[in-house]
Amino acid sequence: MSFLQALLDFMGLGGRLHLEWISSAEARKFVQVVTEFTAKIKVLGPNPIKGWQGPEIPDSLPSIFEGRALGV
Amino acid sequence: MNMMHEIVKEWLEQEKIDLFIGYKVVDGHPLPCFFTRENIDDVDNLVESKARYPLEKIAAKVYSTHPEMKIGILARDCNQRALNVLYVWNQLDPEKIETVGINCCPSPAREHADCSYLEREPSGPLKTLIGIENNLKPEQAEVYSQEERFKRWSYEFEKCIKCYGCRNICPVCFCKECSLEHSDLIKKGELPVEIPIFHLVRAVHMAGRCIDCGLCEDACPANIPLRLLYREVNQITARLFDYRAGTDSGQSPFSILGENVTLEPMSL
Amino acid sequence: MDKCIACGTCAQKCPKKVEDEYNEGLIKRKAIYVPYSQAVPLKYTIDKDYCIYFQKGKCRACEKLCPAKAINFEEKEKELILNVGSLILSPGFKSFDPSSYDAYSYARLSNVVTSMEFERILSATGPFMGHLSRPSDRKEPQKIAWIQCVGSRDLNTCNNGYCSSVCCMYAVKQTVIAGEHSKTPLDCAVFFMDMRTHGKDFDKYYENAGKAGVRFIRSRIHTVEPLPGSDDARIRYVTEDGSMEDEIFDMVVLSTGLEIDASIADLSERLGVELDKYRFTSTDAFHPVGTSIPGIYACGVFTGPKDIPGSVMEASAAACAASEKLSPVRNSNTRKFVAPPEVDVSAQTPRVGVFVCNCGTNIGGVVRVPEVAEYAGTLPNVVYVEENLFTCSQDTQDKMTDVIEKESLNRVVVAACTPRTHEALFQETLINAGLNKYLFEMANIRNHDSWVHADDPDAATEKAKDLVRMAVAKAALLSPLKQTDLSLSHDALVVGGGISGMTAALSLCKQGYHVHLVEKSDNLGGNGRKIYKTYSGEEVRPFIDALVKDIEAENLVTLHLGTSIANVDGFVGNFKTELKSGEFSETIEHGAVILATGAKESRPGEYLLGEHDAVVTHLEMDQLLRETSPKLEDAQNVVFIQCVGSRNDENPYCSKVCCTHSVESALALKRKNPDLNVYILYRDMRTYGKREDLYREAREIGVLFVRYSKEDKPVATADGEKVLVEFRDPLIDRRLAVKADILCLATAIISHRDRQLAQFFKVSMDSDGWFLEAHQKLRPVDFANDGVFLCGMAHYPKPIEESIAQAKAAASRATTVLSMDHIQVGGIVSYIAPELCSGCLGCISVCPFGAIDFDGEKRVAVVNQALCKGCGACAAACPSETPVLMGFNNDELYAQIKNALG
Amino acid sequence: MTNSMKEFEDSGCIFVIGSNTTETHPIIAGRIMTAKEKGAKLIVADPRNIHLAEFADIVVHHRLGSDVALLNGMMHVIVKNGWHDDKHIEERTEGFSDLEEVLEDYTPKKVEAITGVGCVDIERMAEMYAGNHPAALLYAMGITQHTTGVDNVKSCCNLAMLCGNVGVRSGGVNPLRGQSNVQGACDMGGLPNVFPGYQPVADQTANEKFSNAWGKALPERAGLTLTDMVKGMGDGRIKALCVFGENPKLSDPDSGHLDHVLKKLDFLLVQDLYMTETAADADVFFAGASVAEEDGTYTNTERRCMRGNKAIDPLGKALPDWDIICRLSSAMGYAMDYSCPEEIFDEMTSLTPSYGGMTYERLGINGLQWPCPGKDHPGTPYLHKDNFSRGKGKFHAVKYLDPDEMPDEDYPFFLTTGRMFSHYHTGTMTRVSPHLHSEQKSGYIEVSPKDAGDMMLNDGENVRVLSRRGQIEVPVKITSRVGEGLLFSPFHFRENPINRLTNPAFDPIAKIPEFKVCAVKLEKIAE
Repeated sequence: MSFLQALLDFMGLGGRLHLEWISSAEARKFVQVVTEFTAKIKVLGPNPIKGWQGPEIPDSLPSIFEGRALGV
Repeated sequence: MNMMHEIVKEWLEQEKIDLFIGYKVVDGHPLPCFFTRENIDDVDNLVESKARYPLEKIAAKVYSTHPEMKIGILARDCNQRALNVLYVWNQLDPEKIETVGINCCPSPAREHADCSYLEREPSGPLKTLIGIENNLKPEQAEVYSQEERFKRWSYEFEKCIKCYGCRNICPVCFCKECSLEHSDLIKKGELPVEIPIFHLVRAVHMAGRCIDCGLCEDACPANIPLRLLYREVNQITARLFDYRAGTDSGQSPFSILGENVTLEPMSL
Repeated sequence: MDKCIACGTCAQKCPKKVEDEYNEGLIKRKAIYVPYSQAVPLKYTIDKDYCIYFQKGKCRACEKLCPAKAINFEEKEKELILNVGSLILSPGFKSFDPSSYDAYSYARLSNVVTSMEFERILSATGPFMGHLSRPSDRKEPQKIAWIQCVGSRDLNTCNNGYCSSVCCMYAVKQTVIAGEHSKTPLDCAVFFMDMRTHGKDFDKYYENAGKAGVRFIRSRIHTVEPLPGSDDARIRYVTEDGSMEDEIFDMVVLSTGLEIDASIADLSERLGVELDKYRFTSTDAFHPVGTSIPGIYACGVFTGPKDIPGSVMEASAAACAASEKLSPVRNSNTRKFVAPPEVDVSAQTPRVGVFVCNCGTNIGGVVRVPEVAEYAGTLPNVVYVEENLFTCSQDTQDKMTDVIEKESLNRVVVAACTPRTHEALFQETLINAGLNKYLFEMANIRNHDSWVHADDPDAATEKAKDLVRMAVAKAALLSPLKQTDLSLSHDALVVGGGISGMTAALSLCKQGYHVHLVEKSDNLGGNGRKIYKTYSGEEVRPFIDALVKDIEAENLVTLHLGTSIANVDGFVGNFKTELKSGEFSETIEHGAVILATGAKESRPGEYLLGEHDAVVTHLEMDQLLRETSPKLEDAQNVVFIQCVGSRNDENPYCSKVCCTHSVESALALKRKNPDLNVYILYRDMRTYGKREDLYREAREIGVLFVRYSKEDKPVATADGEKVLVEFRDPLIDRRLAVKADILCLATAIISHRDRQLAQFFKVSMDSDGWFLEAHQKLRPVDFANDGVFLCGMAHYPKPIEESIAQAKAAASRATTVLSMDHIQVGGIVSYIAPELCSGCLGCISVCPFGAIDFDGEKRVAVVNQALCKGCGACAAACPSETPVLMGFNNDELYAQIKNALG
Repeated sequence: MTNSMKEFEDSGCIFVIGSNTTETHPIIAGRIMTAKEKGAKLIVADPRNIHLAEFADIVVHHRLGSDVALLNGMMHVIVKNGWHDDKHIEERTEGFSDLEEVLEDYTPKKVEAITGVGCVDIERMAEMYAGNHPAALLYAMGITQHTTGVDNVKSCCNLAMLCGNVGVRSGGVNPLRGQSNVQGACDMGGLPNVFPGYQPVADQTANEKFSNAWGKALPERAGLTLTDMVKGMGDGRIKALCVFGENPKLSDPDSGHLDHVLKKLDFLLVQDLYMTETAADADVFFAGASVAEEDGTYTNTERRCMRGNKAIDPLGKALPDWDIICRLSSAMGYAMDYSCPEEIFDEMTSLTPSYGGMTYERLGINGLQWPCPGKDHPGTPYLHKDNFSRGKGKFHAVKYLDPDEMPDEDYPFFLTTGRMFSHYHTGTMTRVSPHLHSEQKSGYIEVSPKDAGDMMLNDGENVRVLSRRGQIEVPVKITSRVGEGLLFSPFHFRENPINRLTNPAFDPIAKIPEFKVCAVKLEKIAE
């Protein structure tokens, strides 16, 4: 689990995965963990995978080729 | 006749091995080739060459059908690490393998780094702007913010054409049933591949296995920095489990649940 | 009673409120009630003493409102006469009532509670729903004190001279759990005299609690005073260094002892069962569950104060003792069940029937069940939906059987409570209806839904729908699973020929089973041979001699002396074990095995042991005592040092028996020679249970007890024939020195650490080398691996009477296997398709039951269905999802997940 | 292809029109990505929002069959702004003024009306294509499989010549061939009107050369195209048919009609690796050898002739294709007694100037790109460096024409067909591969979320698709890869034979059918 957390972090999805062993007797801990995680996810914002629309290609990139200047 | 030829011939003749897997030049290209006792003069055509193929993967294939066969392999450090991993996963029997070692790759096992094979061309300006440069080290990739990292990796994964080349070339991929082809795990029939699941599933399966040979990235037609990704996987594995696939002996930490396993609840 | 459907209407409407004794009077219940939430049968009962009708002749509100017409005021107590072959008394205990202890202000201050009350406060089904609050104002306490030995080790106020054995540990547990329940860091202080955490892993727990910040204060508290103007309590106490402290606590928990109720004493008298002065049964150490009347057995706290594992062991032991006499009539009064033939559903499209349960008001009071039922009807493959008040009631079961047949249902979903308690019941109904029992799925809309979302019916109803949808999706994919019958060997193997092994072997023989008794050495008896007397004074050697004689005379025992185990194959019912004796080797077949391999006395290189003749161990001291050695005659000073090699970093556990052993030996010495000076240097005096009497007696006749700490241990140096022992007396804060003629060391009991044996029988060992039972509280003689049982010191150091009890318990548990006609294997087990397996061995290394073997020829992993417990570890470990856990396969689980997500 | 794959990495601009490159030519797509990463601009014009579009600087989704209008619109803008290459036009081409005249009419506004591509986008495309030299133009079946296929190709050439992108490295007009050896097959005279090396059968010299070489007088009239053959079978002029490695029952348009005419044949011979739908109807079936079982050469899309080496002997009774043909020919009275493919190759090179310098030995592993006329010729990475084959490049003044069939009230949807990445053609080879099969198990029809919503269709639900020629049932795939009013379906799946619906109308010159456009309607299947 720690492994996956670290990998997701590397990928840019850090903090979105959490595992906690909670026994049935630990209701309070469950509430606390879920509340904290929910709050954390809210701060992180919506899942970027859902919103991913493909790469944004910047148009400022200079051409590395010597093309004809426009209008010349 | 060089020393390597002598050794291989001697091993074949003395029945130390039944088969030697090395390279032979065909039409100007070094290609993997089997050398056998029956055709012993062919050993003279055996070359070291700069070519790199997962020879041990071929050996594992031979072993699966001919477990009694003793196999010799031309092994660079990466081949050797891959062999070690295949031993750990019971895909090859170390008793059945003899290696002729040749130096080349930089590896955790040895200091020297005289392998020029993996020097990559520098990335183009657009890639350095929105993708991930293949030459980065994991630490260097960490300077980006989370959002930036996600964008960059997503760009790289977006390019994937699902050719499975990374898996097919991988010397330590041996499963008969591959999770990448599991329709419940990864969406089928569409390009781009499901981002980032496809590549993450593979990355997870590389944990405790990847020996950083870089063949996956060489094979990738989309130039995805897979090696960087799996290097990070290796670093995490080393950090969390103090395990380095291919150099540390012993079972992968990913197949061990702990020494004393009891699945009944332990009270107190 | 048959009519009651436990809907709860009666209790809702009943006008009479009564103190709820289950919750220790912390809240109220009604005069018509269910005693506690897990009561079986779950039926309402009228408390005659409070019912307005019974008391004043009017009301009958419950009768009017009961929808099932289940109220019967005419019902009378009935007397039943049963013919039984033997009788087991397990009347339990009552928690000491500290009302009489004026000094602790229990009667005056509501925030001074007994430990039992505090248990209820911590419980989710308790008065405050598991919220840590104090009774007076429901405020969350910040600071709680525990006072130990209330009603125990006390002859002044209550005449309970014994130690209640369990209070130290439960207090430590309560501090830890209270800490977990508290939102803010909780200040816990435990006031104690000796910390008696002598059970398995208890010391580690105690140490961890200390590390977590619980304050353990060695001080006997005399008074708890009210703090005027507040609900808090004040405690004044003297610390170890003699200074006076004054602290205010929000709550005080009195760690009350265990005692036997007077009514039990009356019962015993009627039965003729002799009790001791504390009302515990009076027997000897060799018959721990026997009573003075043959055929009547006792177990639990009734035989002496003890904790849960001890009680469970004794219960099994009592069962064993009872059935030894009754074994000839085994299976003579039973009925055989004949199931209808199973319908082949393989070619049928799924026809799912959904039964939604109200569970009285348990579910129906929160979840809108009709809405859920209607929704279930819209789900794919669902052809029949029914709403029940109690799906588990017998009449519903009968109806369900009819419905399955009439509607040709081939999958059944019950949306009700937990499969843990009810799955088997519904599966039986499926079998009765001719369906494979695995074509069943439960949606837990009670424990997971109505109970936890009681305050939000809308959300609970939605969640119930989600859970039903998930269950239906999985149900549609379920396939019938097969269980097959395997024949089994009815022989048993007992490993170890000490007291435990011999006891277990004889018990099995008395029940008619053939036993192979394997002993590594050339004679029987084990450690017991070296022990002089039990704590209750019986000499051990004659007992062992008798045991050996019995074994030798027993036709059903095959004795293998000087024999070790060379290899083990097989599984429950069908073990094949290779025995090796010198050059000779043979393979025996057996259905069950009991590991009674014992433990040994350690000989640490401390305190000149082995270097100086005056330094001896307990067992050596026993020999001196037995031989009435001249060495003892001439001695003037004898020093005992406790915890030598126990409770340290190497062996962090308590060896349990040594405190009593030293006290016993000290008494024996002192009785022989009252002028002898006997010193016992200890860390905590752990003379638990009735052993406390010995400790008291020892102090009374002048044995000197001096406490030392782990950090400041005594020092022994050779002084000619004598040994100079130096130590600090904490009471007078002085270093003292004694020239001891004999220095007796209470050396640790250590495990044989027989890893190979553990591997043979696929059982685990804990880090201290003790065999690890299946569950430390509830299954103390079982292993996780079926058919393998344990007893005696291989489990943990323990005195003879406990070893005997455990040995009988193990025999009893083994009988459950040996008495079967056949064993069923399969069902929910893992399956590895050979064509998909890559042979990487990953599953084999994670399987905790050793159920997977490697087929060297096909180079694939193969699951042994008899050993597989269906835990799924292999499925998780496999890099390519090859192992399929039948009944929980990927398709089924993914269907559930997909349906959970919408 | 006029140019080579590797060259694309150094292009200034890559214009992809009518090619789903990542799915159908993944390796070329890899070159495009590299080019992009090195700084090239990428323009993607496709009616569907294909995977490659995610990487494009400009993406346009022009209406099916409106390619000529789109290209003319771009050229209009280029000429209007004077972005064209005067020098190149002057020195290397002819017919520019005719083109100029036609272009006059294709104002962005008009083009927007035809294609649905906004004026601004047309201008940006023009500017980007003209402004980043060298610009490579890549197209595939999206350009050719139209009744105006030839016009479309000509327009592509017009654009390239206009901006001086022909005869330069990393530029050119590059049709991406759909099969490993379709270029080779064309090169080898696999067309009805030419001998190997595009030497016309009607050309006296060529005809004599081949007649002499093969010892048999060869017909001087062009043969029939596939489209004509179907017609011929229909009116009984053709009585027997040999089908080598094709599965027309799935791949030809209006396959219902094809079924019908195949039945009229007296004799049908099919040679294939597997028993295909067409082979099932055959009188005689020859089992051919697979790529791993035979020696020979392939000429790929960049005109590279490469050797294929046999790895194993043919399994079962299969024979190498060349061997079957030799035996068949010999049995029919014309003895062919070649001993090996190399012998055939040598004969071919001696008769085909563009292959003239090639031998098996020279091909080695990397092969050679034709033209390779002499033993010392290194091969030709890009064509038309100094001269066009006909001398000067000719501009064709092409006007836009509607596709043969347009949606109307009865058949309101546009349907286009194509391929998806995991399958190839009619699936004869890919659908027997468990890995590829698991990737996509059934056919599907792509429907836009909007249309699916309007019709209350669920993902995976079977729908009925009808055209004037037939109907099929196929599962719906809801995706934004297609826009409103447009449907797409791959033709790999025999269970959902989309070519029952397609229009057999064909290009008058190339005789290629209009697979890419037809009008259909969708019907929900009542439960």
